[in-house]
Amino acid sequence: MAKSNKPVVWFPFAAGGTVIAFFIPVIALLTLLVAFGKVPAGLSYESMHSWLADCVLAKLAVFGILALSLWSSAHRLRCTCFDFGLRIDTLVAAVLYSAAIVASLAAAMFLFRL
Amino acid sequence: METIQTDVAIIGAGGAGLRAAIALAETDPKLRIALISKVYPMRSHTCAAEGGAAGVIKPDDSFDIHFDDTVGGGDWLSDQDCVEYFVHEAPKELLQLEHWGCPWNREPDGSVAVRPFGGMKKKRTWFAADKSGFHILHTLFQTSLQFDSIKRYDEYFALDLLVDAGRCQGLTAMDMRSGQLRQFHARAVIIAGGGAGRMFPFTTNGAIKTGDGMAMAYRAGAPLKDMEFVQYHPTGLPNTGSLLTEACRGEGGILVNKHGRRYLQDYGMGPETPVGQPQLKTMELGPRDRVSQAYWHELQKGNTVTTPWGECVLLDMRHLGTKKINERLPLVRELAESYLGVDIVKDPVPIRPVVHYMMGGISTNTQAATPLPGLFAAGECACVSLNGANRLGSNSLVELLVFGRRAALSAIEHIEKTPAANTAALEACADQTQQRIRALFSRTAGTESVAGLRKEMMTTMEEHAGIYRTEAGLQAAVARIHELRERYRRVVLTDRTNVYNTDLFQTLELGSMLDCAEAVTVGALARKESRGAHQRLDFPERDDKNFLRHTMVYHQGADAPRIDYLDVVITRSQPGIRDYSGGHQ
Amino acid sequence: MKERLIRLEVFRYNPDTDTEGHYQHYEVSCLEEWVVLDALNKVKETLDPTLNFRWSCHMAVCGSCGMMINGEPRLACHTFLRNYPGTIRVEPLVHFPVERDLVTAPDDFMEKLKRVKPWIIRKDKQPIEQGEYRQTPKELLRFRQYAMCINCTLCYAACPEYGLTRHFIGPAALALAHRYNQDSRDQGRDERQEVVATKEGVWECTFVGACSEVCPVHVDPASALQQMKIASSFDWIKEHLLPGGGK
Amino acid sequence: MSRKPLIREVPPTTWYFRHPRYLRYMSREITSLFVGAYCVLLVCGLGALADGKESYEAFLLALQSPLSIAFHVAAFIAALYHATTWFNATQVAMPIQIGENFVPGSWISGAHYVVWALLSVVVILLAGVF
Ligand SMILES: Cc1cc2nc3c(=O)[nH]c(=O)nc-3n(C[C@H](O)[C@H](O)[C@H](O)COP(=O)(O)OP(=O)(O)OC[C@H]3O[C@@H](n4cnc5c(N)ncnc54)[C@H](O)[C@@H]3O)c2cc1C
Ligand code: SF4
Ligand code: F3S
Ligand code: FES
Repeated sequence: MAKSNKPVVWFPFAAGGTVIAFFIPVIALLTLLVAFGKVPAGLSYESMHSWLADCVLAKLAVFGILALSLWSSAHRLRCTCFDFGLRIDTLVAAVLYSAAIVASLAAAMFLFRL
Repeated sequence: METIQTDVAIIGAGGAGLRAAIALAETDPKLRIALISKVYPMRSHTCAAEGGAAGVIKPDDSFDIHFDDTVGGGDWLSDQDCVEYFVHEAPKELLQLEHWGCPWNREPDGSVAVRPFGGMKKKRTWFAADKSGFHILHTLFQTSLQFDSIKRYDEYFALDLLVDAGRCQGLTAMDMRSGQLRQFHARAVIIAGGGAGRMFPFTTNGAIKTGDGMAMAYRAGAPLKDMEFVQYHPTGLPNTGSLLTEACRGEGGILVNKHGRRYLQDYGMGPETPVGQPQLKTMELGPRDRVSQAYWHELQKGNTVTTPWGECVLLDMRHLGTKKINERLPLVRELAESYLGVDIVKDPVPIRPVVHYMMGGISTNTQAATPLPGLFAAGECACVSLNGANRLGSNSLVELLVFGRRAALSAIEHIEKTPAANTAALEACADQTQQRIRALFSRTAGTESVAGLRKEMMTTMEEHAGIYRTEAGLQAAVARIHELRERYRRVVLTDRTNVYNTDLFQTLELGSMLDCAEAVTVGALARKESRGAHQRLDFPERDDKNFLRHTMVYHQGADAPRIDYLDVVITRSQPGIRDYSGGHQ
Repeated sequence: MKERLIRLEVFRYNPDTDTEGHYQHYEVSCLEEWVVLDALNKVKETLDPTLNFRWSCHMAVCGSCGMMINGEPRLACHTFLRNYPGTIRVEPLVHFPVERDLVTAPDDFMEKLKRVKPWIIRKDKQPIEQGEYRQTPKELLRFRQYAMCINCTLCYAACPEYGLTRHFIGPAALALAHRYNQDSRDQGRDERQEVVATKEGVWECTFVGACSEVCPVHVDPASALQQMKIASSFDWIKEHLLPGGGK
Repeated sequence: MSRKPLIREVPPTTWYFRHPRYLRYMSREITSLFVGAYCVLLVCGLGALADGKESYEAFLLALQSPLSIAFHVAAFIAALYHATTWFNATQVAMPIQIGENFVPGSWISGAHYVVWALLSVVVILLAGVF
């Protein structure tokens, strides 16, 4: 049997899992504050804009976090679908991975426009 | 009945059987090998061996010392040509195992580490933590998987040997999962069926050690040798019989009675050595027979500790410290903790001697050949006369390897000069098995139960054929076993179905054990001396004039067996005093 | 030593007479310090000789006596009655065909074990006469844990992915592949990758971790499998993304 | 008669009800749904930011709906659960041997938790919460 190409999807999944673990909780905490109406200073339009527009590194970081997290979630969701008994893995994979790629591309585009 | 044609059939896939199979496959890749076992190979009882395997490897050691330790340990009942061959082959076999991946413990420089063991004058026991047998078995099993010529018949219960023209040419076996009988036609048969400790109620032996291999050979006409020598291991758990390896003492554990006295010094194994500094071949590192016998004397003197599980002495390892215990004796700690609720780091463990090993078995010579042409035997089921009257700890695992391989080579030699088989005769022979099994299935009138007979056998053996024996006791035992064998013929199966019928297998196993028990008791009755593991209260001395020879027991159907003797081979060590005083005689 | 009446609810199936399994109840008096296996043996000896199960060592080392005890894959000889106050439900290991009563057929595992080549593979074999391959205690510790596997197949009964996708090589066999890969004496990792890194190998594992939770001897197959995934991923990168396939 | 092994099929859609540990596993896996959706939301926010001040502020305001609050709570819990399971797992996937012995797993996870806490504090400070 041929070796699997799973690493292509698994490696970014593993990297994404780490990124999610380190960053998403605190980010979610910030937006949770927003949801409760307490917008932190750093999340105002001005500071967000100036921060992201001027610094390529920041753009890259945001893109990295989003793309990897999206991929990681998509991959895990794919496995979860299988675990729930959905036996159309190829289709599920195609849909979810495409969604992750589309969302990542959108993020890249938005960042580029800033 | 389906017939399976093969070149060599091996009964038993424990250490000895697997080693033989690999040797066959390596020596002649064209050979067809049938490896038949009533359990999956890795379930064989070799997996339970803890302590280690002896082989001369370190510069301060020598073949001669290993020879002397073994011959003296065996109370001069070992065949010395056999011991000679064994000590030379031992390190080669252990190295071979190392090359196959066995995870031996190591010295910091990467060489293998050795530990002290009872009755050995030098440190020469190779070990893999306290799971040595386990690792040996799995290494052998996994290594054997690469040979396609080894065809395994897992969960096949071997029943009878096929003998025609005075040669062993195969066997019958039952596929346990379908209940169907098969006949194997083979040009040579190797029995590696393991020991028979289950004859006794307290034993370190697993449920599968019922002496089937011994009984099979015995029924087919091969004699059983030195069966009266049954080794008690001094340190078993009093409730389950689980073994606490000799390495407990090798690492420095001490034995004390209820007064806290290290009583071994009172039985010729003193003077006392400092606690935590074990000295080879004395005190706690005396041989198993002596240490077990000392327990019996303590029991008579009322020096034992009364526990919920009976009378015990204490094995104290507290002074070894947590680190050493976890590193070297993790299994021991786990066993004592879970089955007895004693943490060896904090408390001494109550222990008692338990039946451990059969020195006797199917009589073989140094080539691993039995007197029945075409039949070879190796491992605990065989008596190649390496262990004499008392096996030294850690010689057995090596024996499996050395004589497993030897049996394979002898089988190949035998095959080269055997004529073609008479198939019709073999089939007729196999029919007898079929009839035997049919008769068992169709018997309805009868009152005997397997569990009941088994219990009576165990009690008899424990009472009369234990650590110390007497004329009257043994006579009673012989008569009782004879009676049980007769009643066995009236056993009725409760379960008459085909698939995995353990009621049937336990019945067959009981038959094997009764055959072995017969050989043990008649041999013990006839041996009017005390030697090694065979101790007679009425004949307390060793008697080299009359008994420096092997007991040979021959099966005579329903009648009492015939006893014969065979001289011990002595090359260079004349019988002497077994000295375990650490040089303080 | 207290005695207690133990209620057992045991799965029965006899292919000669049954088309399905059913549960049978037994009550036996047992000592508090006994294990479930002792209770079963007592049932077999005193109540019902037709009850079938495997066992041998009674010390958790032969791997024969795996069964589901109150829904959990366990060794019967290492499951203490003292921890089970109520009725004890015993059934054969799940994910394996049932031959009879508590006896399952481990053929699939045996076949998979062989496929991962669990033996030392060397390109240059050193003759025995030259002595042992040197291996430091540190190198030994790199694989010893994975060499502890008693092949009890509890982890196969625990792993849902094996239950759902039967072609999965599964935890114990893969952990053994890892054991040899990690052994300083071995040179056969490439060969094993042909099985380990395929769709049937480590990539079927979704890291449920149940295998390690039930393993009676703490082999931690989950750890082995994750390590192999990482290593296989680096292999893939080397082969596909580096010039010359990383050779 | 001979062998007729009984095959007991695993129910493919409900197997995880068989054992609490499977439910724990499924809940770990299901966090991906919330985390994934949350990331998509972040991308939308980024889009709003790119569109200009008005749409960004509209976005922030929209976040304050009850539905959004509920979703945020769920996403936050999911992310937290994911983080703990992940950190506890790294020691399993990447054991570290120093000298002869392996570093205790709790040290490895512990180190992750420390880094995590530091990173979170930095992000919170950067965001100007205080
Ligand atoms: C607890 C314990 C600890 C020990 N520790 C040590 C130690 O530290 N050092 C040492 O040197 N020795 C030790 N020994 C002794 C040594 O382990 C055994 O003597 C040895 O393992 C026996 O190996 P074997 O291959 O002969 O038999 P086993 O490993 O018992 O194998 C017997 C084989 O025969 C098969 N078989 C039996 N009957 C049938 C049948 N009817 N049909 C088909 N197949 C059958 C079985 O399935 C099995 O495969 C120990 C023994 C015990 C019990
Ligand atoms: S890994 Fe553990 S649970 Fe699995 S077979 Fe091996 S010992 Fe049993
Ligand atoms: S339970 Fe199964 S999915 Fe992986 S971690 Fe263990 S093999
Ligand atoms: S009987 Fe050997 S593992 Fe339970």
